[in-house]
Formats: sequence, structure tokens, C-alpha cells
Amino acid sequence: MNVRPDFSKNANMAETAPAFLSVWDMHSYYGESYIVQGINFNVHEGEIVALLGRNGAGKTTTLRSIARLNSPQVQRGEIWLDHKPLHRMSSYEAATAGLGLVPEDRRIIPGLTVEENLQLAQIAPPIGWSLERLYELFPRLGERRKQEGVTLSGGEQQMLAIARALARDIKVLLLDEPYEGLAPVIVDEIEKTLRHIKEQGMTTILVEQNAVRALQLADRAIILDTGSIVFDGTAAEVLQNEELRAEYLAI
Amino acid sequence: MGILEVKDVNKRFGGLKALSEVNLSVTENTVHAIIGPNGAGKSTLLNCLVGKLIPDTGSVMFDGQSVLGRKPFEINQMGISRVFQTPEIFGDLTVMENMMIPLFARRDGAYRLHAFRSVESEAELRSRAEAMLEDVKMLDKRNMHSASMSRGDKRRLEMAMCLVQEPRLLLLDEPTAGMARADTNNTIDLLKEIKEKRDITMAIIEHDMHVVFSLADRITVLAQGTPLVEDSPENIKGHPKVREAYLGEAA
Amino acid sequence: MFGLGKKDTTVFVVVIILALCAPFILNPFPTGSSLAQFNAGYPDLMQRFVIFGIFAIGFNLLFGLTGYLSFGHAAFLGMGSYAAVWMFKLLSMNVIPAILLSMVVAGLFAVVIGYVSLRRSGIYFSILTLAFAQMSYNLAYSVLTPITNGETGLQITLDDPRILGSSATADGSIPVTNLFGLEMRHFTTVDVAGWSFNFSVGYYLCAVIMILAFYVAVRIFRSPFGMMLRAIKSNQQRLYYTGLNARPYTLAVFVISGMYAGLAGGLMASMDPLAGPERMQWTASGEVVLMTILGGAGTLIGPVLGAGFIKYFENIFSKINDSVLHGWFAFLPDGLENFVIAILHPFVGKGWHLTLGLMFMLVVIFLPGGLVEGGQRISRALRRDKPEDNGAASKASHEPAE
Amino acid sequence: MDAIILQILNGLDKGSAYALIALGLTLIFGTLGVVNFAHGALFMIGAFCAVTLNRILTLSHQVVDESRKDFLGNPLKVDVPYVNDWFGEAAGATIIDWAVPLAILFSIPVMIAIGVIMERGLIKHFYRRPHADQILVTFGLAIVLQEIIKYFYGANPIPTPAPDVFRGSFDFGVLLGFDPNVIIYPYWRLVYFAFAALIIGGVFAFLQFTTFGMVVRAGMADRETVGLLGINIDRRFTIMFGLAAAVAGLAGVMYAPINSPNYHMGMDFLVLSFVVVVVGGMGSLPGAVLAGFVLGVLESFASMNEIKSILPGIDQIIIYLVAIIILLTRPRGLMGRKGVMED
Amino acid sequence: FTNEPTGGSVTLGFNVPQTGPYADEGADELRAFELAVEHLNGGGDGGMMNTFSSKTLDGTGILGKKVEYVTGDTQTKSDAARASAKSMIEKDGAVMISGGSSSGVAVAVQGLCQEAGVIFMAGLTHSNDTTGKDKKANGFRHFFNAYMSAAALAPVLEKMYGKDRKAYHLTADYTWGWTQQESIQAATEAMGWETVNNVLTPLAQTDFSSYIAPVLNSGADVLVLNHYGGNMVNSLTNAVQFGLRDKQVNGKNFEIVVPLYSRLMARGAGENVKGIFGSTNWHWSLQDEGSKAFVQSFGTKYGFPPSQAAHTCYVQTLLYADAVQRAGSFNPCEVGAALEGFEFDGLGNGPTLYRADDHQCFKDVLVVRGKENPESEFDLLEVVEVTPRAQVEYAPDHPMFAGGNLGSCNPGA
Ligand SMILES: Nc1ncnc2c1ncn2[C@@H]1O[C@H](COP(=O)(O)OP(=O)(O)OP(=O)(O)O)[C@@H](O)[C@H]1O
Ligand SMILES: Nc1ncnc2c1ncn2[C@@H]1O[C@H](COP(=O)(O)OP(=O)(O)OP(=O)(O)O)[C@@H](O)[C@H]1O
Ligand SMILES: [Mg+2]
Ligand SMILES: [Mg+2]
Repeated sequence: MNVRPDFSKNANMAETAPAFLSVWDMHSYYGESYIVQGINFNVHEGEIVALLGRNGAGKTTTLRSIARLNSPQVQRGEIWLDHKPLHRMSSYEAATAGLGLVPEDRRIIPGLTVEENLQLAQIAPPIGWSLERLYELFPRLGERRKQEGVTLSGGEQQMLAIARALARDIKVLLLDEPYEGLAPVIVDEIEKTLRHIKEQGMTTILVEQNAVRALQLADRAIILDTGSIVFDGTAAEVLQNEELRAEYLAI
Repeated sequence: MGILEVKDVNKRFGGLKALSEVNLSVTENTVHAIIGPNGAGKSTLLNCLVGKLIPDTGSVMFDGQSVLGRKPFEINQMGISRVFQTPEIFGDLTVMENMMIPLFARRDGAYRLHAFRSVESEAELRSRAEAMLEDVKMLDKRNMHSASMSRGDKRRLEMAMCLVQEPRLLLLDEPTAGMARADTNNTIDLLKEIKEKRDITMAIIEHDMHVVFSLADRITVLAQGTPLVEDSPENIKGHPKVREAYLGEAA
Repeated sequence: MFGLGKKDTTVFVVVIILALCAPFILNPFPTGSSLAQFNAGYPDLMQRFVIFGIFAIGFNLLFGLTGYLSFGHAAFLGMGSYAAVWMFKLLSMNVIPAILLSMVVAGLFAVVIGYVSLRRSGIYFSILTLAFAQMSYNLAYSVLTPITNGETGLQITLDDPRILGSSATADGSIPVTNLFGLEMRHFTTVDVAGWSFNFSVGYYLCAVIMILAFYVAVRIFRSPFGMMLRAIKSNQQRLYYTGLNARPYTLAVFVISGMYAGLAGGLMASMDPLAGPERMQWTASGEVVLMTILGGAGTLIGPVLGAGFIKYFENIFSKINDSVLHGWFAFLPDGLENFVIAILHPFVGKGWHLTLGLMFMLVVIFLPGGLVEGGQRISRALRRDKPEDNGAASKASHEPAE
Repeated sequence: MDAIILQILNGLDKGSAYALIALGLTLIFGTLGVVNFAHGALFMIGAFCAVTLNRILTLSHQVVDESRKDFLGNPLKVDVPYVNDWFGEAAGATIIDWAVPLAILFSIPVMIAIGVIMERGLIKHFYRRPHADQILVTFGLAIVLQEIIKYFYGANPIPTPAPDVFRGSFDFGVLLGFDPNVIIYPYWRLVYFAFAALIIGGVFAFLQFTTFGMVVRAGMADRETVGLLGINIDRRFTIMFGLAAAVAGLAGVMYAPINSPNYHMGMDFLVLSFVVVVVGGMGSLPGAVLAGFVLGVLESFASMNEIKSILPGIDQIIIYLVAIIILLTRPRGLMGRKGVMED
Repeated sequence: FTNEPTGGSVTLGFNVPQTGPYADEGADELRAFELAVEHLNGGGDGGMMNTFSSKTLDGTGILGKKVEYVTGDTQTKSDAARASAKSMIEKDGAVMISGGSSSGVAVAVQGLCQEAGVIFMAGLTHSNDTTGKDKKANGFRHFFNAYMSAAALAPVLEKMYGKDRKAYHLTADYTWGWTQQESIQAATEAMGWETVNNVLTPLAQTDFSSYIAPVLNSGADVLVLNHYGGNMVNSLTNAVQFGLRDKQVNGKNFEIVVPLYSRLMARGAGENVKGIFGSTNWHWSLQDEGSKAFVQSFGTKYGFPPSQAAHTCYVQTLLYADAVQRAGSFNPCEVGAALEGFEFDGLGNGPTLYRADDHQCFKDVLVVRGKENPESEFDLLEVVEVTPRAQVEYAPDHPMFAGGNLGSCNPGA
């Protein structure tokens, strides 16, 4: 499906790089269990890609692999972000290289207030949105800035997790089920924000169970099943393809 | 007189009034949905019902008895089970063991577990656990270490653990968040089926309107710690204030 | 068999065989050979192996299952010893009442200490138990001397009353601990072609009790109670909302494990009727923690292995002095001999602590699950040779398809 | 009255030692959540830095003095330190006399290096391992470090006196209007107290006025997420370890004149310092310091004859008794934070 | 009897602290044992065998059997010490156990040897109890005891500091400390001193400041530190730190006394011991023939002079060997009988008696003082007086030693 990106030294990178983010032949393991089984895909700059699939398909595993977390272990494959070899980096280097992940269980840091959670994101460069701007986007967080992050309501925590990613100047935003636990109006709000930052050139991978919503927003969709890619195409194609929708998305 | 009667409950967190003058009555054998914006106090209300929090004032009666001042395990033994917003399971145990513990708790009570008889020999309980796992389509994962399951699976396991106790009142805090669409539909069917088969009352918090409208007999809308309206699903759908403050496009 | 699953039955049978054949297994080298230094098959050490095994099994019930790390368990061992020696002083030299009383006393103290300490969890619990044990130790050393005989340790003497027995034997010595006349310290040595094996009454009593203790522990591990204890470790919150009150169960297991410690203490006093306060010091509590972790916390047999490991080093390695080393390497040319001995010298004899410390580090670095994991790795490596094995086959299906 | 003032002074001084040791421990244990049984060994190595510097300064060559005989009747070989040759006898003696204060400078790089090596080489692999494994490995390490010291320095205490000017004691009582000799206080202990205050203040300032403390706290709660925010948490943990080792070492250097260092002095303090940290509350630096002083003062009071005659043996158990009472009345010690090592 | 040697050799068990605070002392004891074995087997210069009044030992081992030995670690804990001794008896077939450097351990191991039926030749143990209420028929002590320390020290103290003194005692809170304190108090009060206070200090204490601070204000003008080992090093260091020795109380110089000295501990306390009185069992600077021979052969082999612990262990080994030789048997009962009431000389302390009633040796006791100008790192103490044996003797039923019962000797299996 994909060709291996050519990042050899002499080549003109801008031309040879087929994509902004390239995942090439990635194999990920949790200990001995083999989860992501050799996937390839490209994401172009400014695109929103929806990553879909059933529970346990490996979506989270894929995002975590790209973010270079310690588990799962990527045992083979390459990940390139804007000509930088992510697969040789550790997670904090990947983050400095411009990657931002909103993890599925939000991972608000216990013991820190809302504001401290956000400040923490602005210690290492590059720094993104200012706290004021974030509070403007999520007024709820502004109200609760002195409260301990983990005592926020489920939805508020989700907002904090997203805000924390935006507090850094990132190039690629990985969202793992960002709408989970959010009231419908807030989901609308966040969708708007995603569109807005997309216009400013942000590249996004969105994992979401509400496939219809995700596909309305996304340019492209990738469908995972048991650790392999079973579909990679435009969002419209998915919406048209009855079989695909029924088999993998139950919509 | 409902099976669950919440009267004039107030709860403050420091300067924040999380619940004020909440009154709620849940009729036996119905599904009562509680919806509302993030941070409205829905989870807080549930916490007051199961003994995780003690309201500052007000009363909570279950089946004619007060639950206030009782320990969580006593409340559970009264017949109330709860599914949490973020999955709470026994991560170090296998799926099957996770199922056995609630069964033992129900059969032997809070204090009388056997210390010498083997778990293996409890054929009857095992078969009940297996039947329940079958219902949530997780029987194939019975020997899995539950911490290494995907998030959707954890949620389903937690729900199965609550259901297998055959509670009289089941409290569900966003049970389908993060569940694949197919499983969400399954869950709806399962809950419906259980409701028909058994005398069970459910209180459910959900942001997924599809779930809410498929299951609920009554809906209470909570906003900023006070009930805004309580009505039938149809009327709620059409309620202009609710549409504006909460539902947004989803309606 | 015995109400155990298949795997547990195998482990249990292995334990029985190991315990009963220990006099052979622990004396693998002929008496005259220079390696005889490594033989551990003499009564005292064999008894220590199984007694500390019991102690560690009991500790593991608490720590391995619930994750509550008690840093004061040695206090129960010490109390058990004192109780047993008092029984020898007051009642008779029969070990049965002594052992029973030691379990009861330790159990009673465990109820009190457990009730208070279990109000906290994690490190706060550990420090509470530590504080109780250190108080017991310090008091036993000083103020409580009338009961404990202080630093010297409580001993039996010629003028103890022993109302059911006699204060002194006919020839004027102190009577010996016994089981209805069977003397604990009696042993027979059997010589077989250069090897000699010791069969000691005391050891076999300890071994039988250890087997029973092990059996009870296995049953508890596999029971609903054991399962819920593991659930406590995993997620207490969920347990409360599932209708179980964790507190009485943790207290129960704390008391059970305290009684195991008391039993071990009682047995120790039965084998050697003396009880000293050092038995209650934090280092002694720390030792059982180390034994359990070293062997493999939460496993059935690990703690016993850990106990054996540490006691072996303490008793065997500390006795290797330079003249023993010279004996071993006498065959080497002089210069080389001295060189080899100079290298080994810091690690044996008075340097046995160094070796033990290094072993702790090596085991925990390379065998995260303790010695049991070492065993598992070996057996896995052996099994890997057989392709028809199920485990290997199912693993293969996880491998990448190419 | 005078007895009480005396014991408060004593307690404050003892407390400053406890606080200083606990401070180092709490950086690793209370903050990083690593159960470091090797902390006592670091304290001990600090004290041995003073001993070592003393040895280095007194490096000698031997001069045979025919007029005197040694115990076997051979001519006596007298050691003459090189510093005496280089700087003259008087200056040389002064330099040797000041060995302990000089050792402060010497110990800082040494201790930081030890801390960093220890963290990079060993502890790093144990952050994610159970506390039990940490106990085993650090205990093993502590034994090894002790045995190494014992191998080179023997098991006996080694006298390491403070400079001559700090000998003797200061008469506080006269200052407060009491008779002479009623409330006296050794000079070196005053120095120790001031030094402890300085170090404690320095560490607090470092953690308070930089984001370092927050980052480390966050990293302990959730390393993964902190990494996702672009922060190299490993490096900060290493720095923290170096800092903790340096604090432990300094506490040890300054303690050397109070009690002659021996190879197991760390183990003697180990349990006590864990108690202090936990009573102070996990994750709280001020808590550890406060607990150090509280326990120090109470211990001093308990050793008063008036109290011992009412409650015999109270001084044997006071620390543990107080620890139990505090932990039962305040669930997380004096100032502990929620969720730190409570599982 | 237990462990009757059958082959061409006999095994002795040397049980000393090899780890823990007394490890150095243990190491020195071990050196002495090795030296003794070497001499017994005819190696080296023969040491004190040449000066020993009994001439049965001839360098051919014991009863013609080559002497071998095993070593073990007591860790200064009774449990570990007993385990180690048991392993020597059960595994290695030792007929005699010796060594140790604390009274608790000595009493524990002595009890064990009694039960097992082997001879115990105590090493360094100073408590009255070892040959008092805890005495055993199979156990023998060459070292002196707390009572003897006090009896030797008191007259010297009277001479130096006068009759009119007020003493303040700090006492390690365990059996040895108590017997030491009791003895010193009795002896000093007998010559007119007053005891102002006796404060017990926890064994685990490392910082004694809070115990020392009130001393000056108590009206006392002498501080007696009934401490040993690390306790003594620390309490003395602390006391000097508080400047006690520079003070004047009741118009007299404030003084400190350390009843039991050991050279190793004196070294630990460094400068602080200068001028402080105490007692010791033996000192290498003694000029009798036995001491000179021993220092010569020990010093030649190891390069430094032996400690009193080494001395007592060496002597005990020779005494045992000699007793076997004289008895013509290794049977503990016969050996014991040969030791009981044995009078000898030439082993460094002048004419000595192994009293039959309690198995305690009676000999001269040394009163020493920390030396002002030491010439080497071993030259820390100077002998002030050699108190003659008659002055430190006491009746077997002296109240401080009462309550025990030797029992009958046990030859074991
Ligand atoms: N820590 C872990 N250890 C072992 N296996 C794991 C672990 N986490 C996840 N898995 C397994 O990896 C597979 C993929 O999990 P993953 O979390 O990536 O799924 P997902 O697509 O994100 O599902 P969901 O929609 O439920 O979040 C699952 O089968 C799961 O059991
Ligand atoms: N322990 C606490 N301390 C302070 N504030 C708290 C605490 N727990 C909850 N709150 C606040 O109370 C409010 C109600 O929280 P709650 O969790 O009940 O909301 P919710 O309705 O469940 O929202 P969501 O749908 O987002 O889960 C929130 O604003 C939250 O920040
Ligand atoms: Mg997922
Ligand atoms: Mg909620």
C-alpha cells in the first residue's frame, strides 16, 4: 500500500518525503503479546485522520507507539515526523519534536492543581497556547484553576487533557477518544476548535468510537482490526461503503 | 414512593456548591437517566448514594431505609451496585476472578468468605459467572489478566461484575463511554433484557443520547448542582432550555 | 488430591519430598572431601531452614496476598519464643504446650497490633508495625528484663519449677525439650561410604509442621478468602463497592500470619530453648521481608527458598576462613594459590555479608520475580527443546506472520 | 525550668541531625517514591569523607627515631605528614585540624558522583518495580557499601575531631541569667545546628523557587505523562538523587566529630530516618524537617530523669510511641500528601 | 562423650564476632586463636607456651593429635552465636568452643555448651553473671569481671580524686551495664563517695548529649560511664565535647571514669581518653616474661601488639590444651576437673587460680589511664597500677554473684 519513505541523506527531503508523518512497517508488543502487526500509513500536513476500529483493535496501541511510550515496545518499523526519526527517540524527545498525545484515560497528574497541570506542559519548549487562551477555550478550567486536577468531573478532566496538549506548540496532535464523557455541546465546541487549528496547519490523528462524528470531521479514515489496517482512504469512502461500516463500525 | 428517594441533598466542596437542594425519586423497575453538562454534579450525586461521599444535608432513602452513614459495602449489600466513570476492576486478577468476587460477596455476605475451600470447587458460581461473561461477549477473555485489556473491555467487565450481583438498584456512570458502537448497542440490548427479566431499577448517567433515549423511562436534567427538569424522554428532547444548554446538535 | 488442584498437588508433593529427604539433599559432598564445607545437612541448620520457611510462608500470606508490608513481623516470632520458653520453665519440657502457647500469644498480640496498624495502609502501615516491633525489642532488652531476661536472653535453668516435669534430671542437668519423651536434640548419623547423613528428631518435627503449614497456606491461597485478599492488593475501592469489608479480612490474615511467626518462634525455642530480644529487632523483621522477596513474593514456594538461601549464607559462608581456602587451593602453585585466595578472601568468612549483599542485588536485578522466577526460566528453557509442548505452540501463534 | 531549656536545646540539636538526614531521605523516598535502604550508607560515606580527607591530609612518610623503641624493641618509626613538610609544622597541624570543615568541600563532588552513579547504574531500573524489589536491591547495595568501607577502614569507630576552636562548650545559662554551668552547649553542636538550617533552607529554596520540585512531584505521580509533555524526567530524577546524596553526605561529614564514624553508623540511623520521614508525611519536605525536630525534642525530654523515674524505659520507646500516636491521629503523618505510597 | 576425636586431629571451634560493631575485636581474637593453634602444633616461636608454668604442652598438638580449628560469626547476637556454635559442634565435631566479645553472647553460648556437652572457654566477657548467676559447669572464664574492675579501680580513684566525691553514673541499660554499675557504686561508696544519680541509657543510643547535659547541674563532680564498645566511644566523646573536663564543680576538677577499657575502644575515642582512668584485663606494655613472649610472637606475626581480647583468647586456648594434656582425655568432665582449682603462672597476669566454685580466674587486675603523649596508634593506655589478686577476690557466694548453680558437668552423648 505504502512505499517506504526515502530519507537518505542526499535526497531532497521536501520532495522525497511522501508525508508529514509516516509510519512504516510498525510492529508493537506488550511484553510477549503481539498487538500492532506491521502497519503502514502516511498523514499529510494539515490533515485530520480518523483512526477507527473495534474495542481492542489496537488504536490506542498505535498512538502510544507513535508517541514513543515505554509500553508497548515497538520492535520493528520506522516512524518519521517531518524528517525526524521518531522511532529513535524517547517519548520526551518525540514531544519536543512536536508530538502531542491526549491519552485515553486522560492522565491528569495527581497532586497538581489544574493550573499546575497546564504549567507543567509549558516547562519544556516549544510552548504553545497561553494559559489565558486555553481558559478562554475552556472557561470551566479557568473557574477551577486552583482545584486539584484529579477531582475535576470526568468531562472537565477531558478538557484539561486536551488543553494540556494545546499548551505546547505541537505539529501533530494525537487524540485518543477526546469526546468521551463530554456533554454534546462541549463536543461541538471541541470539534470547532479542531477545525480551527486545522486551518492553522495542525495535523491530527483522531481515535473515536463515534465514527459518524469523526468521519464528518476527518479528511481521511484508517480502520484497524486486530492490529492490522483493513482500510485506508477518504472519509467519504467509508461513509459510502456499507459493508465496511457494518463490519467494523456497526453504523 | 420510589425505591430511591433523594431529598434536599446539598454538598459543598470548599467554596463550590456541587449539589444544592437535589430531590430525586426513582420508581421501582424503571430506568432513570440523569443527564447534564460536565461538572453538573451527576457523579457527585451518585457518590452520595453509594457512601463514597456524605451529603452535607438532606436524606437518601433506599427501599425505605436510609443509606446515609452506612459504609459502601453495607450499601452494596442492601442491593445497590455501581459502575464507575473510569473503570474500577481488580487489575491483578483474571477476568474470571474479577467475576467471582462479586458473586462471593453476594452469596456469603460481607464477612463470611471461606478460607479453606477452593475457589475451583464452586461450580455453581462459576457457571453463573461464565453465563454473565457470555452475555457481555467476553467469555473468550475469561483467563486474561484484566489489567491488560483494552479500555472498552474493562468497562464491559465492570458492568458484568455489577450485573452478576443481581442488584436491585444498578447505578451506571457513563457505562458506554469509550465502547465501540457495536458494543454500545449490545449493552443497550443487554440492559433492556435484564430489565425485562428481573426486578431491577437503574439510574444511568450518560452523555450518549442514543443510549439515553433508547433506555430511559424518565430523565432528570441536572445543571450546576440543581435539577433543571424531570420528565419523559420525549419531552426532554423537545425542551428548549435543555437543547440549548446541553444537547446542542445531538438533539 | 488433598483438595488441591493438579499443579498445587505437584508443588505440594515436591515440598514433601524435599522436606523429608533434606538430610540427603543437603549433604551432597562426602564428609572427608574439601567440599564438605558446603554441606548443610546438620540438624541445627536444617531446622533453621524449615523454621524460617514457616516464618516466611506466614509472612507471605500477608504480604504476598494483600501487599501489606509488615516491618515488624519478627516481634511475633520473638513473642512466640518467649512464650515457649516460659512454658518450658513453668510447665514441662514437652514441646506441644509450648508451641500451642506460642501461637496463641503471637496471635493475641497480632490482634492488637494488627487492629491498630491496619487503620493505615502503604508505608504508614509498615512504619506502624515497625514501631510496635521496635518498642517490643527495646523493652525486652531493658525494662522487661524480669520477663525476658534482657540481653542475655531467656534461658531454662536448674531451678525452674516445671510443675508437670522435673526441674533437673537425675544427674543434675537441665532436662531436654521433647515430644512425649522423644528428645528434640536426639539424632542418628548414618554413614554410607564416605557420606554421612544426620536424621534428627527435632528436624523431622519441624519438617512435618512445615508441611502442614505449607498445606494450610496453599489452601488459603486458593480459597475465596485468598482471592479476595489479592483483590485488596489490586483495588480496595472496587472491593468496598462490591459489598466486602476488607478490614476484618486483612486483620484475619494479619493474625494468621502472626501465628505462623509465633509458631516459628515456638519451634525455634523447642529446638534450642533460649529466647533473646534480637529476634524482635527490625533487622530480623527485615530479614523475613528479604527472604520473601528474594524467593518470590506471592508465590507458594518462593519464601521457603528465600529463607533457605539467606540462612545458608549466614551459616555456611561465614565459616569459610583463610585456612579453609588454603585447604581448597592447596593444589595450585604457591603464588597462584595466594592470588586466588586474596581474591576470594573479601567474600567469605567475615566478608559473608558482602557476598550476601551482592547476591541480593544480582537476584533482584536479573530475576525480577525472585528465585522462583529463576526456576521458571530454567524449566522454560528446558521445555523449549520440546516443540510439541502446548505453551510453546500457543506462543508461536503470536509471532509475526512472516 | 533550666532543665527544660537544656533539653529543648539538646532536642533542637538532635532534631537538626534527624531533620538533615530525613531531608536527604525524603528527597528520594518521600518525593521520588523509591524506598532507599542505602540512604544510611550514604550518610555513613559522608562521614567517611571526613575520615578520608583526614587520612589524605595526614599522609605521611616515616622517619626512624633511634632514641625511641616500638613495642617489639625495634627503633620507632615516626610518621611525619607531608603537609608538615610543605607548610611547616604549625601550618600543617592547622590544616589537619580543620580536616572536617575542609571535608565539606571534598564531600560535595564525591557524594554527587556517588548519587548519580547509583541512580544511573541501578535505581533507574527500579522506579517501575515494586517497592519490595527496591528494598531488596537498596538493602543489598547498603550492605555492599558498608562492607567496602569496613574492608578499608575496619569496624572500629574512627575519631574525627572538630577543629580545636570548636572544642568545649558555650555557657547559655549565663546568657539567660542562670548560674554558670547550668546550661552549657558544645560549640560544634551550635555549628551543626546552623549548618543544618543552612542546608535545609538551601534545599527548600531550590525546590520552592524553581519548577524543579513540581516537575519531580509530577514525574513521580506519572512519569509517562510528564514525558509526553516533553520533559526529560530521567535527568531530573538523577539530579534529585545527586542532591539527596549530597545532603546525606553533608549531614554525615558534619556528624563525624559528634560521634566517631564507624561502618555501620548508617544502619543505626536508617530506621530512625524512615520513621522521621513517614511521621512527617510522605512527599512533604517541611513535614520531614518538622518531624525531625519534634522527635528530637521529645526524645530529649524523655531522657530527663524526672520523666524516666515516672515512666521507666520511656526513652527507649519514645520515638516509636510518638510515631504511632501521630500516625493514628493524622492519617498521613504531620503534613503528608495524599496518594504517596499509600498502596 | 560428644565429639570424641577419633582421627589424628582434634577440632576446636572459635566463635567470634566477624560482622557488626565488634568485628575488629573479633578479628583480633581470631588472630590470637590462630597463633595459639600454631604454637600448639609446634609452629612459630612457641609464645607463652615457653613461659607457662605447666610444661605439659610440647608442640605436638594436644594428646598427640594435630589441632585444627573452625571459625564462625557470632554477629554479637545470642541467636546467631548459638547457631554458629551448634554448627561447629554438630557439623565439624568441635570439642571446645571459645571466643566472643560480649556477655550476653558468652552466657548464651555457655548455656549451649552445657547442654551439648562440650567445654566453653569464654573470650571477652566482663559481666558478673557469666560466672555468677549464669555460671555453668562446662564453662570457664579467664577474663576478669565487673566486680574485680571496681575493686581494683576504687582505691586508685580514691588516691587520685579523694574520698569526698559525688559520682553520676550513666549506665548502658542491659545486664552487663547493670552489674558494672552495681559493682562500681558499691566499691566507690565503700570508700566514701556519694552516688548522686544513676541514669540508664538505651543500648541503641548513639548520641548521649541529652544524658550528659544535666550532669554538671546535678552537683556531681565525677561522671562514671558504664558503657562499652560504641556506647563508650560515643558517650565519652560527647562528654568531652560538652567540656565537662574543663569544668570545676564543688571546687574540684570534674573527672570522668570509664570502668572497663579496651584498647580498640580507646582508639575509637581518640584524644578524648587522655587522662581518663579505667581498668583492663591485660595490656601489651606489661613487662613480665609471659607478656613479653606473647607480644613478641604476636607482634612479629601480625605487625602490631595484641589486644586484651586477643590475650584472653590465646590464654584460654593454651589452658584448655594443657588441661586436656594433664587429664589425658578430651572428656569434658575430666578436662573440667583438671581446670578446676588449677594454679598457674607465666601467662601474663601473674599467679592465677581457676577457682573451682565458679570457674572464674583470679589474678592481678590492671588500672590504666589514657596516655597523654602516645607514641603510636597502639600506645593509648598506660598502666597506672597492677592491683594484686588478693584485693579483687571475693567469696563464691558474694551477693552480686549469687543465684546461680554450676550444675554438674555434662559430657554429652
Ligand atoms: N498493557 C497491556 N498489556 C498487554 N496487552 C494489552 C495491554 N494493553 C492493551 N493490550 C491488548 O492490546 C490489544 C489492543 O489494545 P488497545 O488498547 O490498543 O485497543 P483499542 O483499539 O484502543 O481499544 P478500545 O477502543 O477499547 O480502547 C487488546 O487486545 C488489549 O487486550
Ligand atoms: N473532591 C472534590 N473537590 C473539589 N471539587 C470537586 C470534587 N469532586 C468534584 N468536584 C467538583 O464538583 C463538580 C461536580 O462534579 P461531578 O463529578 O459530579 O460532575 P459530573 O456531573 O459527573 O460531570 P461529568 O459529566 O463531566 O462527569 C465539578 O465541577 C467538580 O470539579
Ligand atoms: Mg483505546
Ligand atoms: Mg461524572
